[in-house]
Order: sequence, then structure tokens, then C-alpha cells
Amino acid sequence: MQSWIPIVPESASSFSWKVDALYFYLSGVTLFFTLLISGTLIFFVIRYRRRTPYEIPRPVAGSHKLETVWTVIPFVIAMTMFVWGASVFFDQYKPPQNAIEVYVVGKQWMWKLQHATGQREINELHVPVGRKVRLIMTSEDVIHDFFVPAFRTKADVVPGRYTTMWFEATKPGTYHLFCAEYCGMNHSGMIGSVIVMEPRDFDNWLSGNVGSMTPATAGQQLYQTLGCASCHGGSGEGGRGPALTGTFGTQISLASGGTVTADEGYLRESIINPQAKLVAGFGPIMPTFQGQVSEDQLMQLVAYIKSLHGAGTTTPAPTPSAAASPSPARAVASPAPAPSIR
Amino acid sequence: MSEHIVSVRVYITIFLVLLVGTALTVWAAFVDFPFGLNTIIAMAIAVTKATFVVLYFMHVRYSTRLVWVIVGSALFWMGIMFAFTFADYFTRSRLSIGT
Amino acid sequence: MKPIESFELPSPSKVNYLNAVYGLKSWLLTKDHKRIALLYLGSITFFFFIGGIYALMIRLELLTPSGDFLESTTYNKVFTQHGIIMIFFFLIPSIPATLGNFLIPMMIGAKDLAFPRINLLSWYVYLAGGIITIYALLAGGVDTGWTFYTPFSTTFSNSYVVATGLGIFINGFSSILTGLNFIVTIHTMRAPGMTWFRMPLFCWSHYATSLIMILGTPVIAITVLLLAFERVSGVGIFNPKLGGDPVLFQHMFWFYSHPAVYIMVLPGMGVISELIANFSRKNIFGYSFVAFSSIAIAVFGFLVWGHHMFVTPQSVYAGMIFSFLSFAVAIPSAIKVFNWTATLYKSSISYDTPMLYALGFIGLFTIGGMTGLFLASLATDVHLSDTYFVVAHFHYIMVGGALMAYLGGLHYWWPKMTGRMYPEGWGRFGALVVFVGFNLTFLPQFIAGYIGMPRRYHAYPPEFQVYNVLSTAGASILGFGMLIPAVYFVWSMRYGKHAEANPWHLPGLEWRTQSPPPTENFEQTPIVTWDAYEFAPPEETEVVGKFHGEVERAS
Amino acid sequence: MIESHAATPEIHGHPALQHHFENMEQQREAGTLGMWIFLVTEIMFFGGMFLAYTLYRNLFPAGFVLASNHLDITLGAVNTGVLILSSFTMAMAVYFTQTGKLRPQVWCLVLTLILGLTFLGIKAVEYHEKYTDRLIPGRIIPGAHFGPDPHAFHLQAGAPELAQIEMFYWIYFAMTGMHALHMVIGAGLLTYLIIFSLKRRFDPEYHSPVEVIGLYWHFVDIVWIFLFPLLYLLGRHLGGH
Ligand code: HEA
Ligand code: HEA
Ligand code: HEC
Ligand code: CUA
Ligand SMILES: [Cu+2]
Repeated sequence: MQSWIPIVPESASSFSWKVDALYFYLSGVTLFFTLLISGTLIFFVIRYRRRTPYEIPRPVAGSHKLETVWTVIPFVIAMTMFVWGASVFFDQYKPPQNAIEVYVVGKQWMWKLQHATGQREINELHVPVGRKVRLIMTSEDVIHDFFVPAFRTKADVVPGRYTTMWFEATKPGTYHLFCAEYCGMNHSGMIGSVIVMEPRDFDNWLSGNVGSMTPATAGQQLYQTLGCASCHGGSGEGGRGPALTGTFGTQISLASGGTVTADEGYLRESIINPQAKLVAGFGPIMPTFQGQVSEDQLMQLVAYIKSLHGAGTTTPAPTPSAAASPSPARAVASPAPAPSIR
Repeated sequence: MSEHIVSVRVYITIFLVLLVGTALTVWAAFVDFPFGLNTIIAMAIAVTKATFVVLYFMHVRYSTRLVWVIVGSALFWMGIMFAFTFADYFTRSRLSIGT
Repeated sequence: MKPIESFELPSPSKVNYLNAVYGLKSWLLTKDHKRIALLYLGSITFFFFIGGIYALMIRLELLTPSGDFLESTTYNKVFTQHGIIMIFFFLIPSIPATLGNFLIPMMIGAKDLAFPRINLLSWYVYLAGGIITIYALLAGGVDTGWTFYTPFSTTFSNSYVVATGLGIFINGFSSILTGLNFIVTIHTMRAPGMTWFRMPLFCWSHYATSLIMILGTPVIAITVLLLAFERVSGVGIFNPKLGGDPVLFQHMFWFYSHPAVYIMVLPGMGVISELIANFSRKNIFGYSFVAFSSIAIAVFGFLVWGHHMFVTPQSVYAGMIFSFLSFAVAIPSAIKVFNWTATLYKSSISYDTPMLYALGFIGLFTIGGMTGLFLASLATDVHLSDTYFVVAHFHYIMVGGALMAYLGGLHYWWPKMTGRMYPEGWGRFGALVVFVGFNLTFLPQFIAGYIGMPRRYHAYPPEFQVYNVLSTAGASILGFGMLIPAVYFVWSMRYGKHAEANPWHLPGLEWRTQSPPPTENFEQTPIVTWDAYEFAPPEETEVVGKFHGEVERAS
Repeated sequence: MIESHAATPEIHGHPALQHHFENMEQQREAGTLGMWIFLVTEIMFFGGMFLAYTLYRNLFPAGFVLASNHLDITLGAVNTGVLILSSFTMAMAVYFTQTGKLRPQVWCLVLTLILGLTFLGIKAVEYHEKYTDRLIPGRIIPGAHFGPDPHAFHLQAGAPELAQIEMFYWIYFAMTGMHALHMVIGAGLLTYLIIFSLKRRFDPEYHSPVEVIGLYWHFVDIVWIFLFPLLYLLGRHLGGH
């Protein structure tokens, strides 16, 4: 992509500069200590070279003062690295508000992506500049890893569970998408690109690519055909099973005591392995749907349940995922906080 | 270091204690203790039994400090393995959602 | 107190451990730790060259961006087998099983290790593990990466995972037996007067290494065993499709494999302590700090394994703990580096080959260790994990560090082991070539990794090519550099100059017996009255002009 | 060869003293220490399986309770008793060696061996039951893949707990299998002790092999002391059979 020889990767996300800053700090410290030590070594080696075959230098006793100095100083420096690294990481992992959601399924050896608005892509991901994008990812087979060097972020994509990551692209362009966890024969071919577009172009792209149903709608159909409605009500209002409307993002009290946050991972588990965390007040009657639904379909069910927000929930409304809105184009064009229309 | 010869009386006592412990743990398993105490009770009995075996049958009670350290460190390292692994499992997914 | 008096140079006897008994059987059934060390030396070198040939294949493939030299399946097998052979069959046993085996009894004044038969057994176990692994490689190879991540290794790979796992499982016992032997030997077999704080630091670092071998290796054993069973039976303890958790495998794997990296480097650190002190004729600065930092590394090394899992679904909080502790474990390493450097102050430094390797070690280990901090730091690891930055990090420590220490140690003790000198000029030349080749190979990989080149890639986007070309060029120089010592070591066994008992004029116990030593190491059990690295006190030297252990027999 | 024994004049001439040790005391100390360190590796080895057990018991409480209630508690308890008794006889064997009473010593060893074999026999009966109930996990045994009658667990066909039950039995077989393997090795070691005792190799001064193998045997006993409640007992109070 670049004609010159790159020594820093392209920088195209809201936190890539933060990672770079830390990286340069670390490089600086490394350079300093490497030079300090090799410089001292070279100096000593020359200065104190053996001059006569039988010379014996005077032995030294150690020095507790020096030992303390070179224990404490590196420790303090190391702690700056730790705190800095951890705080950037924490930012990077705290899930964002009002993000566009994209569902990602990795399989040997391709990436299948679906936007909340229904567009499907393979090995390509189109995203707008200046919007937070949250990926909800799982794998159909082995562990993969979604890695975009230009965004300085990666996360494993693990079968049997959801992992998430997010980023906010800052610069239009086409960037590498790599699979960074070894996954078998064609691991190095499991690559693609992330295409960052100006919001307007992105809207165009979205409207030019409708076609498939949104995951939530597809999930709704599944919900009916799989018979979830028989227990959870025709539109998730509840029945023999708990109401699903407005569940997403709330705290669920469990029969075993304790609570759990109803995130995507929990919803997924509730469908695949309902007995693992029983909702308080209900018996273990829900059958497992393991093996009956594919990862894609599970994501659709989850998307549907997420889209059910009830009127009377007490907790703040969960992520206003774009899926809830009828018109895909409108949903994206009207981001809730300060839209970045340039 | 001359070694200590444990008397037969001690061996027999320990043997009986172990048998009683086994009976006790079987009995306790069928009692429904409150607060999920069953697991703790079962483990407490097992640990007690194991301690008796280690101290008397295996003569640790009469052994050098080094043997104590070895036994202790084995348990300590197994503790590390458990503690850090569960530190992961029990704090998973706290951050996984924005509300 | 005149320590010199307690010592006399041995009579120059023609009988030594090499020629005391003859015949193949006398080698294959030997219980002499020195002969077992040589058996290990031979077999480990064999595995190193196999691993090295795989390395050259990797580098050749990566010369061009497209995957043209090897099939992707072949490439995957090549790097996997490179990793497995180098780690389990070369680096982990390298220094302990050869130099450690040879020297520990001698350094503490014992006649042998505590369990000579177990020592021999450990070599056979190693061999059995090696043969099974070689069988797996010949039968079709294994392609899981040396980390065997599930569920790829359990259900998806159709290569020889079970056989390889079995090989590693068996090999683990050899490691355990060696560690057990060292610990017991150091505890119970020290010569009169050889207190803990008079032991050479080489022994301390091997003691620490043995702790890790004892406490860690069983866990990898059970882990690969479960993995193999799972593959055979189809039950899912690690397989999410069947209810298991693949991340549990990673926890169990790294519980051993992180501490294992210290199995690889601690013995090297022990060698470096010897080299630095002895070739500068100075007692180690802060002896007790260097000694205890080995133990600290062994202990804290068990608390950081999760830093290999920052980008997995491991809990963010666990990630923070592991990150914090990873920084903490860097401190004892830092203490060592600083103390080695300080030792050279006002010393008398010779430029013999072992010293060149030692100086190389310190520089390269510093770079390797400091880049470990990039990876221990959460935010940067997210970007750098599974890229060539990691590859460069660990090669800097394992090749630039541990391997250099091993080579340095081999040169240093070569006269003692074989009774012959290696050619000094060639030695220095080889060290230089290796140093240059090494840096050219792996320095570019840091940048390649930072700009995003993922590891375990058989083909890559063209913008990474520059760095790969440099790296391949470096690897050829490195490969050539490795051949130099290989050739002259073999040559010297026959044609080398005969070595004196104490060619370097040093005070250590191993130099106070003939070269090569007699079967039971010493003619009589030594009584130790001096500290490690205690060159003759200056007043005395000025008068006598000689060192401990160098006093003429009759004096 | 260099004869080094001459260098240490106060050497005992005990025939069992190996050449590289100074005296019997040092040799015995090394042996005991070695065995203890070996036991440390054993603890870590079993520790890995205990870790997996604990994790999955937490993840799948329901299936684990069903599965564990299905184990035969009587056989388990009897086996615990057998093993404890064998530990006792082993301890007595060490005692008689230390005190030089060699006839009872051999008898104790023989008893220990018999008890160990009894344990293995009972275990085999249990394993066979599992085999007939098709509870052997996975497809290890051709023609008898895992597939128990769900009603035996009060479950419907295809109930999700079946997978968890399979997981339990996998861990059960891994742990008890490893334990049984250790018993078999222990039986081999006992046989060695018996043969050499009959040859009068051991005496109060040289009893280290008996002691060291005793340590091993007690350790195997301890593992079972934990396996029994963990596998057979936990969750009984929740009902079941
Ligand atoms: C001998 C081998 C060895 C050694 C000793 C080390 C030592 C260290 N390693 Fe390394 N590491 C590996 C071998 C090794 N490593 C391997 C093989 C892998 C990849 C495995 C795989 O996935 O295949 C790996 C991967 C790896 C990762 C995971 C990367 C990833 O996959 O995402 C991390 C993360 O924290 C890490 C960190 C460290 C740290 C902090 C040290 C520390 O111990 C280093 C301490 C040393 C120093 C810090 C230098 C000396 C100090 C100074 C000069 C003073 C200045 C110091 C300060 C200011 C603090 N290593
Ligand atoms: C002790 C450990 C050790 C050692 C010594 C080495 C040594 C080398 N390694 Fe190794 N390497 C690993 C451990 C080690 N490696 C591990 C654990 C991995 C990860 C595997 C995985 O991902 O699963 C890895 C991965 C790895 C990769 C990344 C592969 C990938 O991710 O796709 C690369 C790429 O350059 C590489 C290169 C080299 C090179 C050039 C050497 C050189 O230093 C080798 C030098 C030695 C020789 C060259 C041999 C001696 C000379 C000859 C045999 C002469 C040959 C004859 C002729 C030239 C005719 N290694
Ligand atoms: C036989 C009745 C039944 C059917 C059919 C059923 N469920 Fe349930 N479901 C329940 C019961 C009862 C619970 C509460 C107990 C529990 O957590 O298992 C529940 C819980 C849930 C929960 C957790 C809800 C919360 O508030 O925490 C989700 C999500 C869910 N079901 C989704 C589904 C989906 C999706 C389907 C169809 C594919 C489905 N269920 C089919 C009975 C049913
Ligand atoms: Cu998918 Cu690598
Ligand atoms: Cu590590």
C-alpha cells in the first residue's frame, strides 16, 4: 500500500496513537537501557582489559545501596509501563456507547460478517469514518483472531462463545485484516480488508447493498419457527419462560443466587445451554438448542432478543442497536451523539 | 539426623481415625446442610484425613524442616494454579457490555 | 587461613573418565554423570541441527511474499516442528543436561549425582521421547504450532498430534528426573565446607531451574495427555462443541510453558555468571542478589502465564494481574544484568571466546527482555501479540540469550570435558559471525511485527518483504556461523592441543582436578575453605604471583 | 580406576552403600528427599486434573450431580477402607523393617499387596458396570460408544445434561484411571520389596527402599482420599437414587 519502506504501521483508529505513544515510550526506555548497558560493557571491556597475564584485580564487596537503586528504579519504570498499558487497554476494552454493531463469524479460512442492517460481507468490512463499530464475534470451528494492524487492535475469535471488540476508524482507506491466531492450513490466506469510508459514501454503500434481511428480522422468524414463542410469548412478553423483552443489558437474578448481566454471551449461553444459569423462579424446562441452530442463526436470535426493548424497563435503554430501526440507511445516518457529518 | 520410629499405638490410632473419617464423610454426604456447606464439610474431612496420613504414616511430623517445606510448596503451587485460573473464570465478562 | 594449602593439583594421570573403561556398552550403561553429559551433548546437538534445518526452510520460504517454496501445509509443519524440536528437545535439556550434568557434582565436590541410575534413565527417556517425535515427523509431521491450541489440535488437525504429544509427555519425565537429581544432589552431596553461599552461581541457577522442572513439567504432562486422550476419544474437555473450554487448555499449557521459558534461560544465566566472573577474575558483584534473583525468577515465573492470553477471552481483570506480575518478574532479571555489568568494573578482562559470547548474551538478553516488556504491557500486546515482534522477542532471548550462553559454556568447559583446547582464533571468529548473523536475522523482525506481519504466515503481503529478505540473509550468515564451532569442536577432539588441568587459571573446584577428570572427579573429597570466585587475595598474589589451584604440587 | 573409598577411612562396609555416597545416612537422606520431590511432581500432575474437575463441576452442576449420584457408593466406600487398611499395613511394614523384625515385615508387605490388588479388583468391577451401562465416554471402546439409557438418570433422550454426564465420566475415568495406574506401579514396587525382603536385603540400617516406597503408597492413598468424596459423594444430599 505504501511505496516506501514502512517502519510504523498506518494509523487509522481513535486509539492507534495511544498505542503508538506507549510503544515509543517503551522503545525509548529499551533504547536507553540497551545503550546504557552495552555502552558500559564496552567501556569496561576496553578500560579494564587484561594487561598482564597474572594480574588479579582487588575483589569487591557488593553494595546494598547500588542494589536498591537498580531494583527500585527499574521497578518504578516498569510500573509506569504497567499503568499506562493497562489504562489504554481498559479504554480499548470498555464497550462503547452507540456503536454500529457487526456480527462476525470466523471459519476456516474466511471471515463472514453481517451488519446489523443486514448487509453481508465476506473478508471485507466496510465501516464509516468517525463512528464506533463494535464487533460481536464467534467461530464455527477453531480459534481465529481478528487483527487490523492499522487500528492497533485484535481479539481472538473463539468457538463456543462471543468475544467482542470495537474501534473507531479515523481515516478513510483500505486496511489489512489478518487472522492472527494460527488456524490450520490456510491461516495465512485468511486475510481481508477493512474499508473505511466517509459517512456519506458508507450510506451509499449500505443502501446499494440491502438485499438480505437484518439479523434481527431473521432472528424473529427463527424465534417463531423454532417454537421459542410457545414459552416466551409471541413477541417475547413471557409465558412459561421469562419475558425476553427488555432483558438485554439488565441484571438477571439466578436461581442459584447471584446475578449475571444479560450480554450477548449470556443470551447465547441461555439458548445453547439453558441449564447453566437458570433464571430465578423458573424450572429447568427449556430444551437446549445446541446443534439445531448454526452460529449465524444464533447471532440472529441474539440480535432479535436484543432488539426487543420493552417500554417499562428501569435500566437505561440498552445499546440502541441499529437493528431496531426499520430503515437501515436512516439508522446509520442518525447516530445519537454528535453526528460526525463532514 | 537420627530417625524417629513411630510406635504401633500411633499407627493404630491413625488407622482408626481414618476409618471413622470415611464413615463420617459418607454420612455427611446424605445430610442436607444449609448454605451449600456439604462441599466444604466433605473437603474438610478429606483434608483432615490426608493430614493424618502425611503427618504420621509418612512421618512428616518427625521429619526435617526441608520435608515440611517441600510438602508446603507442592500445596502452595497447586494453590497458585487454582487461584490464578479461577481469578480468570470468576471475573470474566464483567466488562462485556455497555449499558 | 590459607586456602591454598588445602589444595594440590592432581597428579597428571593418564586415566580419566573417558578412557577408564572402553567399549560401546561402557557408554550405553554408564552411570558416570560426565559420560551421560556427553551422551546428552551428542543427542541434543543432533536435535539442534534438525531444528536448525527447519529454521532455514522457514527463512527460505519467507524470502518471497508468495508461498512458492513450500506448500502451506508443509510450511505449517515446518515451523511447528522447528518450535517443538528446538524447545522440548534442544533448549530445555541443553544446558542442564549437558553442562549441568557434567559440572554440578564437580562444582560442589561430589563424586556423582545423587541418583546415577536415574540420571542414565533420564537420557533413555529423553531418547525415547525423541524417537517417538522423530517417528511422528517422518510419518507425516504435525502442524498445530508448538502451542497445540485446542480445538485445532484436538479435532481439526489431521496430523500426528497424538504421537508428538506422547513424545513430549515422555520427554517431560526426563526433565523431571534431571531436576529431581539436581535438587537432591545440591541438598545432600555438597563437600565439607561447601556451604550454600560458597556454591558457584551456576549451581544456584540450576537449583532454581530444577524447581521449575519439578513443579511445572507434570502439568504439561497431564495437559498433553488429556489432549491426546481427547483426540482419541472425542470427549470434549477442551472442545467447545462438546461442552469444554478451549481457554482452559491455554491456562494449563502456559502454566508450564511460561515457567519453561525460565527453564531455558536460567541455566544460561548461570553460565554467564561463571563466565563474567572468571574471565574478569573478579568475584561477582552482589553474589547473594544474583543467587536469590534466580530463585525469585523461578517463583514469580509461575505467576505470569496469563500474559500469553491477553487477546483471548481471558478476563480483563486477570489480564491486569498477569500484566502487573510480568513486570514484577522482570526485576530479578534486571538485577542480574546490572550485577554482571558492575562485576566488570575495575576487573581484568580477557577476550577469550567464552567471554565474547557472555558479552553478547548480556546485550542481546537485554534487548530480548526489554521487548518482553512491550508484550507484558497490555495495550501494546494487543497490537503485537502473534506478530513477528513476538517471534523476534523470543529468539532474542532464546537464541541471542540461551543459545549464546550454551555456546559460551561449551567453549569454556570444553578443555575440561574433552581434555583438548578448541582453536581460539576460530572461536572468536565464529562468535563474531554468529553475533552479526543473529542480529541481522532478528532485528528486522521487530519492525516487521510492529507494522503488522502476523506470525505463522506462509505467505504475506508484499510490503513486509524487505524485512524478510534481511532476515533470510541474516539466517544464512547465522547458519554458517553455527557450522564454524560445529566443525572445530569435532576437529579439536582429535587434533586439539592437550588441555592442562586449569587452562584458564581459575579457582573453581572443577578446575582443581585433572582434565578430563577421573571417574570419581577428585582423587579425594575436597574440603572447601574459600568462597566462589575467590581469586587469591591481592597481597598473596603479589607475593606468590599465582592463583589458587595453581600452586605447584611440591610447594 | 581411582579408588576413592580409601580416602574416607571411617566408611561403613555396608554392602548396600553406593560408591558415590559417603555413608548410609547420606544415602538414606538422599533417597527420602528424592521420593518427596517426586511426590511433589505427582501432586502437580494430579493437580491439573483436579483443576479441570473443579472448573467443570462449577460450570455443569446439574449434570455432575446426576452423574456422580450414579456411581456405586458402597463399592467406593469399601475401596476407601481397603486402601486405608493397606496404608496401615504399609506403615507397619516400615515399622518392622526399622525394628528389624523381618518375618512380620514380609507379611505386612504381602498384605499390602493383596489389599492393593483387592482395590484394583473392585475398581475393575466398577469399570465393568460402567461398560455395561455404556458410560465409557466418547468413542474409546469400539462398539460401545457413550450412550447410557437416559432414564437411568431420569432424563429425556437428548437432554443437554447427557453431554455433561459424559464430561463427568471422562474426568472420572481420567482421574481414577490415573490413580489405578499408580496402584499398578505401586503393586510392582511392592513385589520388588517382597522379593528382596525374602532375600533378607533390608535391615534397620538399610530400610530406605521400604520407607521410600511406603511414601509413594501413602501418597496414592491420599489421592483416593480426595477422589472418593469429590467423585462419589458431592451432591448426594440433593437426592438421586
Ligand atoms: C527463554 C525464553 C524467554 C524468556 C526469558 C522470556 C522473558 C520474558 N517474556 Fe517472553 N516469550 C518467550 C520466551 C521468553 N520470554 C516465548 C517463546 C514466547 C512466545 C510463545 C509463543 O506464543 O509461541 C514469549 C512470549 C511472551 C509474551 C506473550 C506475547 C504474545 O504472544 O502476545 C509476553 C507478554 O507478556 C512475554 C513477556 C516476557 C517478559 C516480561 C519477560 C521477562 O522475563 C524479561 C525480563 C528481562 C529484562 C526486562 C531485561 C533486563 C533488564 C534490564 C536491562 C533493566 C531494565 C528493566 C526495566 C526498566 C524493567 N513473552
Ligand atoms: C530454542 C529455540 C529456538 C531456536 C534456537 C530457534 C532458532 C531459529 N529460529 Fe525459531 N522458533 C522457535 C524457537 C527457536 N528458534 C519457536 C518456539 C518458534 C515458534 C514456533 C511456532 O510458531 O509454533 C520459532 C519460530 C520461528 C520463526 C517464525 C515462523 C512463523 O511464525 O511462521 C522463524 C522465522 O524466521 C524462526 C527462525 C529461526 C532461525 C533463523 C533460527 C536460527 O537461530 C537457527 C540457527 C541454526 C541453524 C541454521 C542450524 C545450524 C546450521 C546448519 C544446520 C547448517 C545447515 C546446512 C546448510 C546451510 C547446508 N523461528
Ligand atoms: C419449553 C419452554 C421453552 C422454550 C421452547 C424456549 N424457552 Fe427460553 N426459557 C424457558 C425458561 C423456563 C427459561 C428460564 C429458565 C432458564 O434460564 O433456563 C428460559 C430462559 C431463556 C432465556 C434467558 C432469559 C432471561 O431472562 O435471562 C433466553 C435468552 C431464552 N430462554 C431464549 C429462548 C429462545 C431464543 C428460544 C427458542 C430458540 C427459547 N428460549 C425456547 C423456556 C423455554
Ligand atoms: Cu483463522 Cu488463522
Ligand atoms: Cu511468558
